[in-house]
Amino acid sequence: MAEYTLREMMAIAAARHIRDKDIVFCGTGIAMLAAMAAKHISAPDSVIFFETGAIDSLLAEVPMAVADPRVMHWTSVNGSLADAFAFMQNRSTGRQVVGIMGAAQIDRFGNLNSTVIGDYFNPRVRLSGSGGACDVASFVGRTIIFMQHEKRKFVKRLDYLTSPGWLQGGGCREQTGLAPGGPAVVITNLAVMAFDDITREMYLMAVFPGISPAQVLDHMDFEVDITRARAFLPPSAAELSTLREKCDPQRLILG
Amino acid sequence: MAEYTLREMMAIAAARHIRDKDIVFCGTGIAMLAAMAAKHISAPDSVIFFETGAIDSLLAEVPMAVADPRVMHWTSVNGSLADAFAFMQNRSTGRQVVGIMGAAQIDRFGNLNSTVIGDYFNPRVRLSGSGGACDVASFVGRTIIFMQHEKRKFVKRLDYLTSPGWLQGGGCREQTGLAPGGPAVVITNLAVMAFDDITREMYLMAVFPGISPAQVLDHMDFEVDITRARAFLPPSAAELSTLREKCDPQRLILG
Amino acid sequence: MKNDRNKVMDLPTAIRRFVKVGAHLSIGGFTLNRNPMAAVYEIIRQRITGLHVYAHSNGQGVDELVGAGCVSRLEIAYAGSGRFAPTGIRFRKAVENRSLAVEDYSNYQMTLRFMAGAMGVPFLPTRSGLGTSIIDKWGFPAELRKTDPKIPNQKLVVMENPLDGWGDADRLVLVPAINPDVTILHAQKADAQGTVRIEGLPFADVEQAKAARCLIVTCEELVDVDVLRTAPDQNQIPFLYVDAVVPVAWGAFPTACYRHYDYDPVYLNQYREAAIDEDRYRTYLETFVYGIADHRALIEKVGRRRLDAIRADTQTGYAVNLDRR
Amino acid sequence: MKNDRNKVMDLPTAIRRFVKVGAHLSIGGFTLNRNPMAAVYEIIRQRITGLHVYAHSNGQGVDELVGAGCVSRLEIAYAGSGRFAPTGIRFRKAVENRSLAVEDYSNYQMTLRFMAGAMGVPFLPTRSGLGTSIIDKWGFPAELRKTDPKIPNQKLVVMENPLDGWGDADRLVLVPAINPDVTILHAQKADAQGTVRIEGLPFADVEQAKAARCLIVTCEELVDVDVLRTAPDQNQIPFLYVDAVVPVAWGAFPTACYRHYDYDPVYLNQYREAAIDEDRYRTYLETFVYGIADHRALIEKVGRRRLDAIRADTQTGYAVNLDRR
Repeated sequence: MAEYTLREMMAIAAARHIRDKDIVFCGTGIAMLAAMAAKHISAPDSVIFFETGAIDSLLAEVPMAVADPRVMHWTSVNGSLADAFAFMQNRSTGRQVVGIMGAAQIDRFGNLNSTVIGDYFNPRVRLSGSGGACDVASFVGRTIIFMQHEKRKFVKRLDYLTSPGWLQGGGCREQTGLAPGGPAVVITNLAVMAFDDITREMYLMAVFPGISPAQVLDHMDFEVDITRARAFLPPSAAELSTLREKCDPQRLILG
Repeated sequence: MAEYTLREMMAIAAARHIRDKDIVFCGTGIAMLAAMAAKHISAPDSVIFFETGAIDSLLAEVPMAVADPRVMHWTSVNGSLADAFAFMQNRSTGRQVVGIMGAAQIDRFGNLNSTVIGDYFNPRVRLSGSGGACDVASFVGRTIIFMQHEKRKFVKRLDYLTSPGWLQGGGCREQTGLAPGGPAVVITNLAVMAFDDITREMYLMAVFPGISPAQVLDHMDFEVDITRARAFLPPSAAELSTLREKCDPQRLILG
Repeated sequence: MKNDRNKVMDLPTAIRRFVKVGAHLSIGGFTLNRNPMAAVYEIIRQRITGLHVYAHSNGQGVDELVGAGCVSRLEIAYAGSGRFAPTGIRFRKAVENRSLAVEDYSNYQMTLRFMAGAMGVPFLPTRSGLGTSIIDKWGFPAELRKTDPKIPNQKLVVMENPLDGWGDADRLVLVPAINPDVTILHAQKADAQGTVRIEGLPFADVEQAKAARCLIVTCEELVDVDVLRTAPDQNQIPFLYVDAVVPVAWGAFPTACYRHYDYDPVYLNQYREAAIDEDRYRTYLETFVYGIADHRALIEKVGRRRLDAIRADTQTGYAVNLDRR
Repeated sequence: MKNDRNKVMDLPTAIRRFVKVGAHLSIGGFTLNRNPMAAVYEIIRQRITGLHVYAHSNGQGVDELVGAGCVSRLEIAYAGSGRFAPTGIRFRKAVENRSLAVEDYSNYQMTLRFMAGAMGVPFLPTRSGLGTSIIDKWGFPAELRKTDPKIPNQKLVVMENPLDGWGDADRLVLVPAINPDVTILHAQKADAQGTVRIEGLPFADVEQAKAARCLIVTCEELVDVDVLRTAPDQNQIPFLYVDAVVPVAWGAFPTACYRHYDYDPVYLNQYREAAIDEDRYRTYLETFVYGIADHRALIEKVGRRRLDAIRADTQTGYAVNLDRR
């Protein structure tokens, strides 16, 4: 069986959730790798675009930020921030978009915190803030979320709700006035989590090789349904070589 | 004394009200000629711009519409309609703008109608409608208005208020929520009218050669103060040659 | 799908597929410039009626659609073509004989309405129009607004500034978003995937394009993807918004297409002369629209001499010294 | 006057004239791209303090202004520089030790706030942020908002849709307009009169420029008016908005300037290393900002070898195969 790192598996796990013809919003890092990998493997007609306004960049080299000059080359249009977010808020185009994002904290309904740890007015750790995350989470058809699986990150109560997921669950998101759609999956270093179609509560969808459902629960501050858990199909040699050779030969992100 | 037509005199009368460094919004026709003439005569640093988004066009030939390709050549920026109107609504840039406009009807406070003659729901004559006129009249620092001096055009009550002047006079315009500024002068085939600083009511400012204040009143459906009227200084040979040779050699607008 | 790689199709197909009877339509261009005239004439030829048209000052194309009886409702800011027709002649007749329902806005209000549609918000605010009849007089009957889910219940809403007078504004006009079923525009360049480059003033074409559920782009030149991707700063519409790409040379004729050709004063004057008289107008329609196979046939009918006269000068982008009387 | 014909001046003069103590400031660029770094370093050198800064994700420049103690209030969406500093280190320290008052928004909300300022409306609506802490938690104390006329009384307002649910929206977030006292941005090209051409992504520079009362443009190349006027479709900012034009080669260094140079990983890594330690950071400021006459001196200090390494490839616009670890 092929050797691979955790980061590689996570990137591929995310790539597998990107469908052909999806319009993929991504930030930097592993999210961008997942989007690039999907384009090379399973979703050749997926289109990558960035909140900075670059649409369908060539990405001959992996960008280090969404404003990296590497996203500006060979695009369809070099638009503005206003254009990029309008594209996502616009109902007919926005619902075709899948957003890939990460955060410091997540709750059972997929709401995210990337602003502060501790009291907002008396922070223990101040983080970068929303950037475009709140906008994407508010607008697009579905989101794929990357998380480190730790008790302090899968929390009962967020210190700050930066990006809306399913809010308090059920129909709460629509009632609040947000666009239909929301978090689809959470990809961690241990497993893949999904959300119930009715209650919108997080459940364990798949565990990575060598990980037990119990271990997953040990790394969370709240309980989730583990009865639907199945084993995760490991990355294939083909998937791995594409990721390594086509997406990040310098291993800037894979490390 | 130099020979000249009425249209020539009106164009020059308007040009004289354009100050150097004014940013001049104009439509087609005689307004555009006035703006071009001012640039050649008294206001070399005035800038002409069009609602279509063209800023500081070269205007080697007189445009037949604000979307004429002749306005697109040698501009500072070829912007959009959104850009052009935002420039005027923006307080710091908008107050520097002088708008030149015309209409089918005007009332004593400089409000204009370019939409309909008769009942809006049962029109005797349907006109083109606002276009950008309502926007310009709502936004800019001051406006210069061209009118034919006729009873049916200087009316007690407009059939439709397309473009706001001083509304009901006094402080009414600001109270309604419009930007400070409004109609400065009305240039007709008989005279130049202005507006009182306090009451915002129209008064006779100057009469053209051979015209008496009484004659002006005969061509209006409402009374105005004629006690401030002075004689209008006829176009000079220099003004006329500039207008004829530099602005409209083909006499497309001068006729 | 908006991200198919090849969206090229012919004009009759594109119009038949996307412009249905009663469709809500917007067309690009401004007065006598870059109207998608080939598409307009094809709509007339296909005798598509009951259209609800949204326009700022889109000009010649709107007057021809109205004249041919394709339009039943029109939301518009300015119906004219500059010096050639300060008020659209067929528009004026249609309004005066009650065959056309009209709702009046200003150019900026219409621009903001398209922008709101493109942005996915229900309205945008402006100061324009406060104190005018545009606020008070609603052209569409209240019942129509209440019963037709495709148009908002209000023409517009005047609102006090909820931010305690922030921005020196006490009061604002909220104009409702427009999302046309289809927008048609004519551009200088497009590739098969649908990336679009407009040269010269874009007017409100980009906002109209992004607000539409379906977008048809006719273009002077269908170019290789490399041409547009080597200078993406100059492209305005990403292929993700586009449904159909239709190459049509002289596709804006008789209106102008910057850097390609000027408007044709002969055609526009002849149109005005025809438009004022019912018989002459019927003859015009027969001779120049119904009686003609497609736009190429119209261009051939116009003839080399007139086309050469309006060909754009490479330096200025228009026909220098063209006789425009 | 905004329409003087020659607005060229040197950087110290432009900063001294337009950036006063306590000024409300916005800078162009995004994370590690096209920040007006020469201007940022000059502001630090002139020890201008008490700045109220508006930023979406403006990145490196903001972190350096904060680190040098120039900023007392910051309204921001994202404080970081991509992979080099996911959270701005000096920003984080300043917030955690309470020396900086922060108000959080999203990137789109900040973009809309600049757009509202540019458009001359008090607010723009969006769906973004409904149900989040961005709505509930206000960083600036209510008293501050009430007493300071330069900021609105509300961080934002949530409003029911007054158009009967038009656009499938029940509720909207109205974000207040920003009109900075001064905006500073770095562009590839400008002429003496102030027409500006940005190459590559413009980010929100155009909205920030048009929203500002005063606008300083630093540029890589000061070009003849003909260069920009022969292709006006490619220019974004008309001279009518511009107050000062300042030619500064490498003016965005150490951030990138598309088609001219890439970001400098060496400098950005060295900055991060310095920023985490107070002593090292003081040394950094002395060595690279205070102890240096001007941007040219910094560029000379950086040296030919590193500059050559980040020089942009003419085809792609960035430094191909640059070692970016």
